[in-house]
Amino acid sequence: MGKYAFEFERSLVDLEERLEFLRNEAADGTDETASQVDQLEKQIEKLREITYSNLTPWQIVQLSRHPNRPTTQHYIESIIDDFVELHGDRVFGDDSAIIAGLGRMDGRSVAVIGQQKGRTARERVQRNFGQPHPEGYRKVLRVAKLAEKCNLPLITLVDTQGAFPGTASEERGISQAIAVNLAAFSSLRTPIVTVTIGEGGSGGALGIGVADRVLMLQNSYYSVITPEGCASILFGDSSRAEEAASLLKLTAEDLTGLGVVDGVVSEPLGGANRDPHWTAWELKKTLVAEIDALVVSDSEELVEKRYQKIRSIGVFMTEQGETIGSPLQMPDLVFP
Amino acid sequence: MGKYAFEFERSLVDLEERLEFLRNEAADGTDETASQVDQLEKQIEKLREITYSNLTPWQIVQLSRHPNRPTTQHYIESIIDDFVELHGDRVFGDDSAIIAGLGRMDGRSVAVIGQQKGRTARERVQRNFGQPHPEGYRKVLRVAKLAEKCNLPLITLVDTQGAFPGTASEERGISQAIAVNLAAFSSLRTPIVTVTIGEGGSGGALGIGVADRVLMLQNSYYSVITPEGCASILFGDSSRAEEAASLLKLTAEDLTGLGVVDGVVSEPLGGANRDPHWTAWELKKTLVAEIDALVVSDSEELVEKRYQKIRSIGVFMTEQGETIGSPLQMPDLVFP
Amino acid sequence: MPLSSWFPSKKPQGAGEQKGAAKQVPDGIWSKCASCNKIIYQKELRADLMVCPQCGHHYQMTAAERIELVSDPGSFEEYGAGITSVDPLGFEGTKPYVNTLERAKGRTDLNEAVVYGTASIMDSPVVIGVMDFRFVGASMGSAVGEKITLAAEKAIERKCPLVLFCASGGARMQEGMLSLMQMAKTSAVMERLGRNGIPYISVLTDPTTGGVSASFATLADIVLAEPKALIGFAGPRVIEQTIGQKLPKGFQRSEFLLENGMLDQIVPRSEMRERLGTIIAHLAPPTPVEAPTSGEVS
Amino acid sequence: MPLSSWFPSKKPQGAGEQKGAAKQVPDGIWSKCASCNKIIYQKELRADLMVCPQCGHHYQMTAAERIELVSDPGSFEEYGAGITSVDPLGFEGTKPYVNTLERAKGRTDLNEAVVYGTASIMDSPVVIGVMDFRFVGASMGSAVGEKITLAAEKAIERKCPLVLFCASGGARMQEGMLSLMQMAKTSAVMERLGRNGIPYISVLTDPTTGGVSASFATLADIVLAEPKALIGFAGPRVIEQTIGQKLPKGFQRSEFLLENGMLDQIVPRSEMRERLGTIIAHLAPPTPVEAPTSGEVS
Ligand SMILES: [Zn+2]
Ligand SMILES: [Zn+2]
Repeated sequence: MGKYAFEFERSLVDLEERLEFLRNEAADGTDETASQVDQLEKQIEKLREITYSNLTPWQIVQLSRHPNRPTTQHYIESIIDDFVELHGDRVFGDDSAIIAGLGRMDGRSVAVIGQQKGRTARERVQRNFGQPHPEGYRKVLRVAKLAEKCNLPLITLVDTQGAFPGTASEERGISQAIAVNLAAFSSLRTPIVTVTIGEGGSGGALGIGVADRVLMLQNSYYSVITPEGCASILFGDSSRAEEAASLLKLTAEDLTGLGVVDGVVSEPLGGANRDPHWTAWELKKTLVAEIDALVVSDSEELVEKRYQKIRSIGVFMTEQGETIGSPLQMPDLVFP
Repeated sequence: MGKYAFEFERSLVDLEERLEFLRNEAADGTDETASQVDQLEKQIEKLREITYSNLTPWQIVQLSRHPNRPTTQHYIESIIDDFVELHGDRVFGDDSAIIAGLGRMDGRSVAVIGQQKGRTARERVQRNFGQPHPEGYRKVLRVAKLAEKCNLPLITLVDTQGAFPGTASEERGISQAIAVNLAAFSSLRTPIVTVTIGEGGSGGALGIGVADRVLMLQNSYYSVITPEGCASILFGDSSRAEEAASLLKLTAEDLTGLGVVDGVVSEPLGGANRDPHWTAWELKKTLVAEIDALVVSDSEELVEKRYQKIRSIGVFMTEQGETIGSPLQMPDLVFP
Repeated sequence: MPLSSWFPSKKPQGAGEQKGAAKQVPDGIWSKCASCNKIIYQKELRADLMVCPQCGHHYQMTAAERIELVSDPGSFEEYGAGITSVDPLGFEGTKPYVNTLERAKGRTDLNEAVVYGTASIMDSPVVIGVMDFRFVGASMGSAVGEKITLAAEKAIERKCPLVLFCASGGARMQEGMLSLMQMAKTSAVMERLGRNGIPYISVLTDPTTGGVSASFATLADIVLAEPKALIGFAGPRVIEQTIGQKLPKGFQRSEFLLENGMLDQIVPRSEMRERLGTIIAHLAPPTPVEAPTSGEVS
Repeated sequence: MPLSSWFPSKKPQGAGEQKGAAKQVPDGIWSKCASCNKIIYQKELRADLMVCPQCGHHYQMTAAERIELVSDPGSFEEYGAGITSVDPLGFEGTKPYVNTLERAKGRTDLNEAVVYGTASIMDSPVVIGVMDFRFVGASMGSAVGEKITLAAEKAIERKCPLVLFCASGGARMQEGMLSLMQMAKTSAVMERLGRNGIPYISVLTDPTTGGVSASFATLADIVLAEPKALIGFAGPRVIEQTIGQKLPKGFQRSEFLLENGMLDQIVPRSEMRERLGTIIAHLAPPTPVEAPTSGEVS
């Protein structure tokens, strides 16, 4: 199969395919093809730089959904030793859209939780495309409480378009399941680090995402609503998602500016899918450092700091007419 | 309809019906019928005394299941002011086999929980004959936690043959739901008083029955298995329930002797069904006194005492050959 | 401040910006009921607490109307009335967010989609907060999140129960992730409220959806709802698109939630004040419990 | 004490008193497998950890066999071996309870249906308890409740994880309500264990039913099960009588519980030791966590 490519990657991928062809020829040996290869390589490097160094929000959304983008399972396999998956909410079922379990990272015991979209068509269906039902969030809560009990730092990997918007979800109380997690995570007496590795879709993402440190992979997004959903509301036309993506300020960079996100984990040029191994290595380095920094505080202090952090998010005007928080815009654009 | 009567009550009920007939005649006025009434009344009183003062375990089981025996709902209506029923387990459903809510008893706010069998044929079906599903026990837990949070004493009224032994029950984790309640009640930081008002059937009863004070109405029973179930296992014949009832030591008197039950609430001669109002009055007197005695301890002490109470139940032989606990039998019958 | 100043004025009642599934109050002297299609008179409707005299449909109420409905006369004292939204993202879709806010303010005499303060309900002191759907569909942005948080903090400070009347079309999209994070913020403060032993009662009204339903609204100790209110996380149309079929009648309505174990009670508007008063008295007895006295059947 | 002394002796393995749905180990040199009906040899069966080499059916094991299976050689030290049941009710059904106990002791070389002590599993110290179905169907009476409680208390005292292999036909009827109350007692001590931060892992084996399944067995932080074990509260026959129809195949089996969210994992016997070792190492790291070092992908 040809490489999967988005519109904006088309010419780059064409060149890369050409390069591969030439390389096969070069193996046969003429000097001419070898020099062509050389030239093409330089050309590709330049184009890659241009293509990926100033991605638009919509291009980032596209990359975050790349079918070959590494999943929660990939990161667990890459950076967690002796992972033991835990199943079930002890109430109703086991939600395969969420993976949760225990393992060791760099010698330290940790709990890991993440939405899993699936890597093959078959797995995607089995995982419900990473869109959890209430039992998923209740499994999360159970494992988070276990982490708290045993003083294990908790890592959550966010990758979902959102909680599943279906009848069963509503029947079994998806609102309540998410709300309970938001409350419980806010007071969990163990360090929590969350990383949006792909899509951070609304409440379904946040339901595992309240943390001491909120990180994002470089080409992930985090948004209150999908660009398509936003476009549908604003313009009555979900195909205008590209415009909506810009309005929503959903990139790691914008969200760092808004104080919602604490740090960004680098991806290889072109996205995590171009080098899943390297990305896992970057992620691990970051997680180890963040957790090392968090485990030193005592749990009271940790919870108090986390609370203050959450408490302070938001931008509004006080009764005294003072603007609290840091808007992305210049003061003269602030209402009124 | 004629009065509902068990075999052993037959002659008494016959006389009572005769008395009623005579009374109607006496209203017409002859001295003779008046004196007959007088005589019959005395006779009845004597027979009632004889019939009910030495009930066998099986007769008590029968009385505890009397179709007109007052239910949880009756006691709530009689002794709780401004009762507000609370619904739902916040996970799956609302179990109508269990009533739970808040109210005032003798001026004090309390939480009340009980199995409700139903008073009419229709209600019995709607209440699943007081046999809860897992969602019932999860509702109980939720209300118990609310009582703890708000420092409300918790009263539980036990009246069930057991948790419902059906497929849905097992699918949704009836074992787990009961176990969680046993654990949670053992450490609940508010006073708990439980009263078996009718049938105390096995784990389904105990799932709301861990308490600081364990009481029984005089003609209720509490057993690890129904007499029928026991007979079926022992004799392969559930109709030999009468024998089994004697073996199981399931009466309030026997259980007080074994240290399982702390006190017995009197019923009118012939059973609570003969005077539900009077029985409610007795129950209320007892509950108020018990709760008054419990609310004075601080919650740490309360929980520690409750734990030690539960911890100490059981009769066994230590490694040193010492028998711990108080068997009903004489030492020479104790094994080995 | 006098309650009358809260009253909804004669301005036309707009549908807010979000088009929720919620049925709006009919306009004019008389109108067809949006639920049963029968003719109802505005005057009669208002006399019946905005409940259709024909079919019992509970129309939305303004924050001021609800406060008057449930709190003891003259007991309400507002806090944080001046807190208002700004435009942190510079959001311009079909129209700038600043215009949306301006219009909502003009229409409602409110500065935000929630009003809170101290009051008493049947003589028990409470902190009460009420969301008003007319203000940008009672969507939750930073200012709403802050006011809900302040209300909870006030309840902790005063050691009295918190009562919140919820209504919301969901998150306030125009504030992007800041809006989503208000779910975390309001849930975190409710966790604190709980750990402080403060009773919290929420009342879900038509409609309570999205981020509000998946945060503070469903975290109450006791969750009440008005009859037939739409309550859910995902909107019905989104669900229909996902499952590719029409939803059954009554789906995501109060009665459906009660059956699924998510609500404690459905309370008609006419009984709301008394029910709240009773519950609050049970959870937070107004006077310390007296020395034990022996009881008699009442 | 030497482990060999635990070993099941040459006495015939009785079915215990309760006739559970559990399939008993076939007798003799060879026999038909109770599950797949194929011929299996005792020697081969024992070599395969009492798992049918043909169909993978997990036969019941004795307490000694399980202890040998999962704990490090020579590490097991038993406690409370002498604790035993008495006859508190003077129970005489078809035969006196005292006789039932005497026979169970004779058959098993055990004094009760559970054995517990300290051990290590893959070098991590644990308290381990194992129920033995041969002893009156591993029903829970006062002595079993006491020994489970003592095991949990030992884990609290030693600050090391508790591992319980559960099996049970339910409550020990012959002790009446004292037996039922062991559910409360064992659940209460597990609550204490949890509040002390001690990890608790239970392994449900065929069959784990009744009072044991509705108390300590399902209260573990991590609940494992052997494949196809019967696990449930009510017995299948009771349920069939109640619903008036046959239960579907696989009902109340491990796989059914996993699907319904009640289990963390189903672990084949051959992997049990290693899986337990891994989990224990994660939950209670054997050595204090070292000063942070920077990480590399392994
Ligand atoms: Zn109408
Ligand atoms: Zn086989």
